[in-house]
Amino acid sequence: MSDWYSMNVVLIQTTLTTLLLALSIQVPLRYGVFSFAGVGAFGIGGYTGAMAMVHGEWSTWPAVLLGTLVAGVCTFLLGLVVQRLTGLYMGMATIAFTLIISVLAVNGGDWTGGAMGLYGAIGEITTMHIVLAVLIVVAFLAWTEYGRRGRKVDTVREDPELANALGIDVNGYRRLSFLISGLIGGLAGAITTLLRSTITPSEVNFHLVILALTAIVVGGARSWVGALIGAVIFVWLPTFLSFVQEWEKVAYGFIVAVAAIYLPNGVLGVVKDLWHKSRTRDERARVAVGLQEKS
Amino acid sequence: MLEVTDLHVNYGPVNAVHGVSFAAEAGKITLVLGANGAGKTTSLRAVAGFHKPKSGRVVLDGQEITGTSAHKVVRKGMALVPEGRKIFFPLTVEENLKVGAYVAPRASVDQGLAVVFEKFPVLADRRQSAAGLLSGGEQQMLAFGRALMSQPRLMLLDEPSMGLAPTMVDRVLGSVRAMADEGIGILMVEQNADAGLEIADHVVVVNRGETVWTGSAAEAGGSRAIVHAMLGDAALDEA
Amino acid sequence: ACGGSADGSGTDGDGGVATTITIAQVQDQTGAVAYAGVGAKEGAELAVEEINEQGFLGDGVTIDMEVFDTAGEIERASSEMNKAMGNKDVMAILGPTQSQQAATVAPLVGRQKVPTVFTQAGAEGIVVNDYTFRATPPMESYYEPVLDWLEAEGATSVSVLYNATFPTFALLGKDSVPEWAEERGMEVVQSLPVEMTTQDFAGQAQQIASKGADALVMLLIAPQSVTALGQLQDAGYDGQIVATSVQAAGNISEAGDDANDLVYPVPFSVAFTDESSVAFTKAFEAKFDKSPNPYNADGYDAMWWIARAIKASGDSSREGIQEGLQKVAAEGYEGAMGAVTFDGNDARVPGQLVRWMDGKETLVN
Amino acid sequence: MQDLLNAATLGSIYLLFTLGMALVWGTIGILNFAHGATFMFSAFIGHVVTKHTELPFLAVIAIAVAVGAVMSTLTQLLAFQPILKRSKNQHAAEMRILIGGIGVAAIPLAIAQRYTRSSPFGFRSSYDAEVYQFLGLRITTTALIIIVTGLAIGIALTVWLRNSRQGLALRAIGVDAETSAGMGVNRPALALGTMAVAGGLAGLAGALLTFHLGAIAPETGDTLLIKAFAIVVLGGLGSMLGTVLGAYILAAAETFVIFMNWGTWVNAVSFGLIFLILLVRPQGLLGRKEVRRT
Amino acid sequence: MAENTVEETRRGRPLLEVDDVAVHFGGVKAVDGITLELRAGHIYGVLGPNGSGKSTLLGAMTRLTPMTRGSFVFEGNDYTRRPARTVHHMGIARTFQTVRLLDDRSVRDNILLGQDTLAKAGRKDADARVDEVMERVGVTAVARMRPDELSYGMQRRVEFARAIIGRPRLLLLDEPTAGMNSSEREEIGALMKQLLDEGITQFIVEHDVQMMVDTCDYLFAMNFGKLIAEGTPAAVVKHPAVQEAYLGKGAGTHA
Ligand SMILES: Nc1ncnc2c1ncn2[C@@H]1O[C@H](COP(=O)(O)OP(=O)(O)OP(=O)(O)O)[C@@H](O)[C@H]1O
Ligand SMILES: Nc1ncnc2c1ncn2[C@@H]1O[C@H](COP(=O)(O)OP(=O)(O)OP(=O)(O)O)[C@@H](O)[C@H]1O
Ligand SMILES: CC(C)C[C@H](N)C(=O)O
Ligand SMILES: [Mg+2]
Ligand SMILES: [Mg+2]
Repeated sequence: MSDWYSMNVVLIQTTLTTLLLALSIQVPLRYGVFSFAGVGAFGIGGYTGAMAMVHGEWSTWPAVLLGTLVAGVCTFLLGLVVQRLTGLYMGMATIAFTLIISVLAVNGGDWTGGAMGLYGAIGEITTMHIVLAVLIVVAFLAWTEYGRRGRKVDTVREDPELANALGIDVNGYRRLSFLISGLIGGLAGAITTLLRSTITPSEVNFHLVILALTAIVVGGARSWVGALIGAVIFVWLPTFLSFVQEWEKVAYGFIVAVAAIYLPNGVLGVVKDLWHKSRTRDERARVAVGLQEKS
Repeated sequence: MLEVTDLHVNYGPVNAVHGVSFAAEAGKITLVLGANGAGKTTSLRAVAGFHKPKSGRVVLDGQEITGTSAHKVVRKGMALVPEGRKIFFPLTVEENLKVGAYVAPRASVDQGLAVVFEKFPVLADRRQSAAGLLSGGEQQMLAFGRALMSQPRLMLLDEPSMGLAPTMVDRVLGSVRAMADEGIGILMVEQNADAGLEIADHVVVVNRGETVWTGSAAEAGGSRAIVHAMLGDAALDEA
Repeated sequence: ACGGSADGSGTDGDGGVATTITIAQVQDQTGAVAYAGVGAKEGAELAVEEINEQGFLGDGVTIDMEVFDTAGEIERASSEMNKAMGNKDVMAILGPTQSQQAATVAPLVGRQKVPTVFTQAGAEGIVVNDYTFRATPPMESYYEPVLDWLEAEGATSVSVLYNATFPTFALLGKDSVPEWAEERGMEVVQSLPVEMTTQDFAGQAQQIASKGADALVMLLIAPQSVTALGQLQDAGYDGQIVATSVQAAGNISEAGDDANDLVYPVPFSVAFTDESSVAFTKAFEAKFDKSPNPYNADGYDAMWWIARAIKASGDSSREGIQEGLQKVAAEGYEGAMGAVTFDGNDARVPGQLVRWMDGKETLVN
Repeated sequence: MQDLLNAATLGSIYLLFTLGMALVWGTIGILNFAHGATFMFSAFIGHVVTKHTELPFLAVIAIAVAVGAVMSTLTQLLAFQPILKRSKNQHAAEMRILIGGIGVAAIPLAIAQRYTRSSPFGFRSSYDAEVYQFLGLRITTTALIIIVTGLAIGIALTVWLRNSRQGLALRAIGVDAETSAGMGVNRPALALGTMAVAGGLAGLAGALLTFHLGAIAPETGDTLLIKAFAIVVLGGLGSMLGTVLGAYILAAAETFVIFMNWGTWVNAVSFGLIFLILLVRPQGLLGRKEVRRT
Repeated sequence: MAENTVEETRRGRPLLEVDDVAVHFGGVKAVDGITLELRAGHIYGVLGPNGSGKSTLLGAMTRLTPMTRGSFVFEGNDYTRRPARTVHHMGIARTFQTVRLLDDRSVRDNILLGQDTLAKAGRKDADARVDEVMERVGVTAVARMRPDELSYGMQRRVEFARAIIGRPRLLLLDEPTAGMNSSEREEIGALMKQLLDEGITQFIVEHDVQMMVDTCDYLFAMNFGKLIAEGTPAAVVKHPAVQEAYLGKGAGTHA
């Protein structure tokens, strides 16, 4: 067991950081905001944390905190600027934001380490620490998913106008989603960076957007549980696919496509559908024979 | 011209429709009545090719079309005014109508437009505006007009008067009658039973997914089955 | 063989050579620069075959190579490295070829004390502790002769076109090359940085042609070079173009005639005449039925370095190999790349200039 | 002047690549992330074939167009159509189509990467681009062909979508596939046809670009994909003319950056420009505002 | 329908004052200077041909549709410049002309939505309340189903339930009975009267004249964005302009 753990510790840590990254993309999507700024926040958090350690000689946790906050603030400000945009127009603007962060990193000279990135930011982060951070984030998100808050968020996403009519502060929620996404993305970036001691501009890239998005859609887009499922699947998939060797990428593509086709709401959706069906079996049966009681 | 026998339609495990039969004739109006959830829409959609029936037969002009997909059914001369209008929101009023004429001969499009615009002058005023901006009733007119554009031989109407002002109800139902008189077959679901009965020839009553009564419009007036169907099950329980 | 005890497991660090020594190769087998990792794998396979067949480490002692694919991703590099290090049977590692991957795993290697020999990965921040070694000289260490040659050819002005998002090239193009040029009294008339994603070089080609410098230092990745060469031709540039070892390995062959006369320094080429290089080339051609490229040489030399290390310390444990690698480095060796010397744990070769002509490399001079 | 010409060439390259993507996305609402892979793989097959026999220019183009069309058709049949069949509406399918495309794209990419080991590949063809000079400007035949075909196809598509019955039907499908089927539109066939055309365009772009650049890499498709995405959004989803405009604007911005020799700021400048334009015009240059009312 | 209904209407305290409200979309003057007053404790009805601006007026009243001019005062508070979401908090709830339900939430959850922004009461209370409301509109049997599994008429009932669960002081209904048959309409009409007894003032847009006459105390008639008549139901229905613009020959059938 401990052998297994030590061999796979990086995968376990990566699962957790990928979960954070996925959540930073999932949160705005749950609020109906097509923002991929979480990946930009990942870069900001990572670079800020690394710079604090390398240039400022900060210790690990203050650096992580700084990275998280700076990313949160930047993303929040971005949110204010792009508020007016909708759908994939918003998506494009936030992808632009992310790519610009990467360009800034390349051109940041000694501050950011240029093309090579910053290295040597070895933080004192253990798996336990990450688990703790993830627990806090997840607990908070879970709290927003259930009951009254969950219904409000769903309404903001599905029908903003209706939400307004029901007295829900749609714009406020949207701004909030940027802030949360920025904080979580920044946290993910800072932890990832200080964990492996390096960050490079090439990471802050469209591919991260795709990774996060794939994880969410395959896992389930509506809940943190889906993001967790997705993170587990995509971090561990290569290990399980190692038997196909160089065809791993082909198998990966195949699996993603099949998941997109057969899991309309991700893995989590399958579970939820089964749950819904079994719970409403009686009602369906009654509807089926037309026994619609009226008062 | 249309003959539907013992239709069964499922949504997953739910038998929404189990034993609906009705017919439509050229030049005649068949009115389908029933309470909310009785299965009227489901039946119509199954006939139009949107759902594959579990069993039963749909025969059009002596040719079986059970389970034929919607776009082919339209080519056989059937047009549907769907429940809830189903307007193409971002397209303009005129474009909506032109989509309606997709299967009609090219030459007839302009004439079709003229007919619709004459019936509904509001639509003519707004022909270049996005259809999604129209008022509810205006959209209903557009949905009706769009179905006319395909020059159908058989029209399926799912609550064509929904959201229409009384004058417009008269106009729409009036033109339905006029179309029937020109020889077009009409199958119509209508909650406004009074108005519907005024123009209908035959009546079919659906309750709990089954046809429970069939007869002429004249007979329908005092029928108990109709009362049940319209009042829903509470009335049945009392009876 | 030195140490005689062959106890089969050999995990303990108290000396002795195991009968089976597992070496992990943790490099890109797929992804955008897979050619480096796949090349190194072939080279290393040849080396393993030779070592085992010769009984270089003693009778019945064999090296076993296990391949881990890092798939061009930093994340993957660190998790695959960790997997390799977590396997107690793995005694040494051939580390990632891409600088960013290598820099990420370098501290891990130091912490877990697994000797790791990198190939390629030419940037800074890679050979950073006692357990990190590099068998490929960084490009910067053998690039300077290009400028000497240009000077000798009478060039007085140079243009620089470089991929500024690629660490090795960024370093060379931004600082080193201009500095060296200046030292030799050459004028750098223009310096054009591009990005990894730049695909069309028409604009740059035109600018270069209009300045008409005597020479162009072109530091681009493989597909970019093909395009740039063609478009420079179209733009009418007729100065001497010098490039990098990335153009080796046939990566430039798609450019056809446009690539003729291209000159670049390499740590290895089939054109090399050193005895050890020729031997490698022959053996490689015999095994794989194709000509070796510098990446093959990398893997070959790295694996041999490890074998020599085991022999030198007489200890096939991780500690033993680490010590042995340092011992061997202190003396240098004759490898596929010719005479290899070391700066600490970092390999150095003089490198030689080759000229590409009709699909073949020939030595310049 | 020369820079304008370069911008026009680059813009036309972007345009050729983007048109296919814009066509399916703007009409039937399929954002096909496998478009880049289709593009690349068409050129790749051209490469493999010409490795064995040297072929004339048009033959290579024909092969690439055919491969692109077939791949795109298969993608639609095996991935997108099943996804659409299993979703309540277009909106619900959007994300899954995107992810499905990403999955599909991984397959040809992996195959090409493995075959070429990610080295660049080109064509062996009897075609040899010539360089024309006039008024001190230099242009190759390939660039000329790219500019002409790019513009011609862009305009043809614009006109066709605006005026043809099928064009209108396509837009209707994108809004509400089910209802348009109720109007007699054979949705699967029309969608398949559109995807085939888009794939053919990707193949054409792949072949022309490979001729133009001498060689491309398996990853080239990915790079172009992001740019194409940006172009469509910039121009306004659903507007072909917007796409044309977007392609040339992006190319002009990039050429300007090169002109100023800010090589490493290309992405910052071009995406920064897109960002600013969107702030001013939230629905893209020629896009229509979303129609929705109470 | 006696004259004293009007008198009574005048005596109540003003709940909502609408002053010279106009909503123009480019050239389309959807609402063009409407002034009216709603007093607590009544059911008001609005008639008008298609496209006469009824829904747009509701949109403006709930601040969802930006207006060109005019003002709204609810219980003495001018909310003309306040954001839409505050309208619900003030105690104004509405339904929409088209069904707007969340498809992947249960019927029960959809109804609870209307409660969420008001509820200061505990969860238990909300549960009891939602059960009661579902019972009253007749959707108890399908409480855990999802809206897209329901027939159109049932969906409309869910909408209705969502609007009333928060016990608004003013309820705006846009064609609440579209898609229902006459007996089902009667049920809804009866429900409206019950709600009135519970203190919910209502403002209803409907095309079913019979039902409006039966249910409402006071009617407004609109055409081309303007009020063309108001008063007791009987009076408004007989008004020549209304006969002309709205009822047509079908007046006999429907009223
Ligand atoms: N997508 C669906 N999934 C499951 N059940 C459904 C679905 N659509 C309809 N039903 C059920 O099928 C039955 C018939 O519905 P249908 O829409 O045909 O009724 P209707 O007679 O048209 O009613 P209305 O007058 O309200 O429009 C209802 O009980 C409904 O709940
Ligand atoms: N956003 C908009 N842009 C342009 N025109 C609009 C807009 N909203 C409404 N209109 C127009 O304003 C007029 C009034 O529309 P409204 O929906 O208020 O009518 P209505 O009285 O509710 O009609 P109905 O009884 O048919 O529902 C209509 O002609 C409609 O087309
Ligand atoms: C694979 C090689 C091209 C790697 C390159 N030399 C680097 O430093 O990253
Ligand atoms: Mg129905
Ligand atoms: Mg209305």
